Amino acid sequence: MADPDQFEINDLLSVEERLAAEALIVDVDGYEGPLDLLLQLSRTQKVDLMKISILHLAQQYLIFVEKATELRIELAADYLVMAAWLAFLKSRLLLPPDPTDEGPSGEELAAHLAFQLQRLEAMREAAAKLMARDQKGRDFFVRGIPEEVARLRNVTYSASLLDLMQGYARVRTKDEFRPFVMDREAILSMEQALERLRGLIPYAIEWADLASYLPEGWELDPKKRRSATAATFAASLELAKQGQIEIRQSGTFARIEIKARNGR
Amino acid sequence: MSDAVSDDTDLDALAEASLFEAPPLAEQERMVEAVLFASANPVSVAEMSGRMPHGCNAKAALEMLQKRYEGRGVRVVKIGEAWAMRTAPDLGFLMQKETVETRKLSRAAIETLAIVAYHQPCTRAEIEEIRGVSVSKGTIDQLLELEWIRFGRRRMTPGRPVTYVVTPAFLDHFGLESARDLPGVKELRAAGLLESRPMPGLDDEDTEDQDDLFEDES
Amino acid sequence: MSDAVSDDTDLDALAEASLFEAPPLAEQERMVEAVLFASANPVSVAEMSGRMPHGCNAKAALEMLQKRYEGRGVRVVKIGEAWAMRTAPDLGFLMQKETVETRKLSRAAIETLAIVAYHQPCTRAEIEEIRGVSVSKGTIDQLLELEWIRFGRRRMTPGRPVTYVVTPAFLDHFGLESARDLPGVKELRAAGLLESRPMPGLDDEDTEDQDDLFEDES
Repeated sequence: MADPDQFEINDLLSVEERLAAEALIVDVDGYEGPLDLLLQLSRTQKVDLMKISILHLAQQYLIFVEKATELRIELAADYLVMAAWLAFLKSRLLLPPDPTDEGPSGEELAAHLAFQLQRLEAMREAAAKLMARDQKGRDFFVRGIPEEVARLRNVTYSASLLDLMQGYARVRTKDEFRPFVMDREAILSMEQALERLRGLIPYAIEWADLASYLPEGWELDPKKRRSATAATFAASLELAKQGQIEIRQSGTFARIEIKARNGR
Repeated sequence: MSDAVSDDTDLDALAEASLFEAPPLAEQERMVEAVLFASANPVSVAEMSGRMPHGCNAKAALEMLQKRYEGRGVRVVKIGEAWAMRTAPDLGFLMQKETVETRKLSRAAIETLAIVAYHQPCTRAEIEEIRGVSVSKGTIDQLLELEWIRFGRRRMTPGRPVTYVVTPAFLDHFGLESARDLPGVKELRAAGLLESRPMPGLDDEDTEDQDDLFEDES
Repeated sequence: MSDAVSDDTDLDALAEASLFEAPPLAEQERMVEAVLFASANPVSVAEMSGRMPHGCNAKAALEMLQKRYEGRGVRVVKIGEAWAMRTAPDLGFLMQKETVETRKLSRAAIETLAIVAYHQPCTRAEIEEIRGVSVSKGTIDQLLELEWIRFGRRRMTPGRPVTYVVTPAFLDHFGLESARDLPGVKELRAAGLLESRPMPGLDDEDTEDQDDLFEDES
């Protein structure tokens, strides 16, 4: 950006303008972005925004950025991006148009910038007018003792006979999945397992997986399965100790199989 | 009281004038109207005077306002020493909004109701045993409130628990002549409502059970 | 039921009569007066109708009432499709007690609010383009929290960005009947300052249909 042109432009500006530009530098933090800064700078031209000289404004901005750099004020990237764009715009405005260039002309770009400035200015004025309006709770007021609208909610509950029957079927179905001889809790005691296994031994003629001796339905619920497996295994050890059954396992974590000893 | 008094924008002139003389009574009436409207509490004459420009006659303005609202939808009333605005009592019906909502009974309530209907008289512990989960008091209360169940005789067992039975309102709602008309487990199965295969022996045992219970009560 | 209808105390007769014909308009005016008076929030015509007896013309009654309160200390105002009663702004000086201190909005928030109001429905990118700086999430959040803006429809452009629009609460707060009544909106539109013009040489498809949307929404 240290373009020799800069100094020339600098000289072109009046002392008054330079002072104004310097004054602005002091509170660079006070600007809400490059567009805000441009709008502020444009005020020094003391003309309607419709008639503003964008070229002049671009020069003012570039001087501002340069001063800021000299004073080692760190400018945010968007200020520098705007500076680069304005430098480009300035060159477009100053140089005769290149007929081979297909891009927008300098005038078009300048007109757009003027539009953006006008629009921002217009929105600021609109915001000020909006805030100057009578406001609720400040200028006009609502009812101080509002009366609550009593909502008489008549809730009627509906249920059909079918709902009722389905509801009953649901609980009965749940019931039927449960082994009726067993306790409702998800725990099978060793005594229960022992009793159950004893009853089944006469039929255990072939080697069969211990897991198949779990009470019916218990294998479906992980909690029940765990308890039943442990209890049945313990019961099988007890029965093996008593010499009623044989146990075998082909390897670690392989299936544990049992069969009745006298069934041989 | 002419009504051209209130030029909304000419506040400064009004304020200035009040240094020398009180605003016209019609303007004072507007003031007490606005204050009574916006105040969260009834306003005494003394307080009203304190809020109005110097030289105002709050009492006279309030009385004027009260006259103005006679027969209207809103009234200016005196509550002890203070003044307030209230909607006319005959329009109280506008302050309530009646809505009829039909809601489905919750699953827990339906199941509980079904168990009471099929097993009545039935204690809470029995309902819980059949449902396999605990039954909240709210569910029972809701059914009692709907008058679909009521308390039956206490069970002659330790603790003498209360039992629940269904009511005539229940029968009426579900179009039943008696609880016995409820389809049995066999019919439920025939109707495809019970899908699981029964355990041998359970089915009959169970329905008999149920019949006994009905015998007991009704 | 010919002439005894509007006896204040004879509510039953009134209710009964209403089955056959609506109460006289003067009576309807009393009703809307009472309802508006009792509510701190605007009441929509639909809700008003729902609360009045069958056959009433809430809108006509509201318009009558609005006339009646012209120039009084309390006014009947229209906010979007709803109506409310508010104290006359020129009497605000009497209400120090009722004044609520509102959190001061930042300049960014005020400008963002104005941009949404004048350009709605408006995307965040558009707000940023107009202000020339990025809009912090906190600013939008603050306006959303005040319930002065809300999400509008998504823009049918790549990325489907959300848009913001102002709410009835915004209109109520600033005493506006609709977004069309924003100060200077006609002049701004005539001057082309509410258009979204793309930067020359930039194909900015997603700003083209904004003007249409403004017409649509407000």
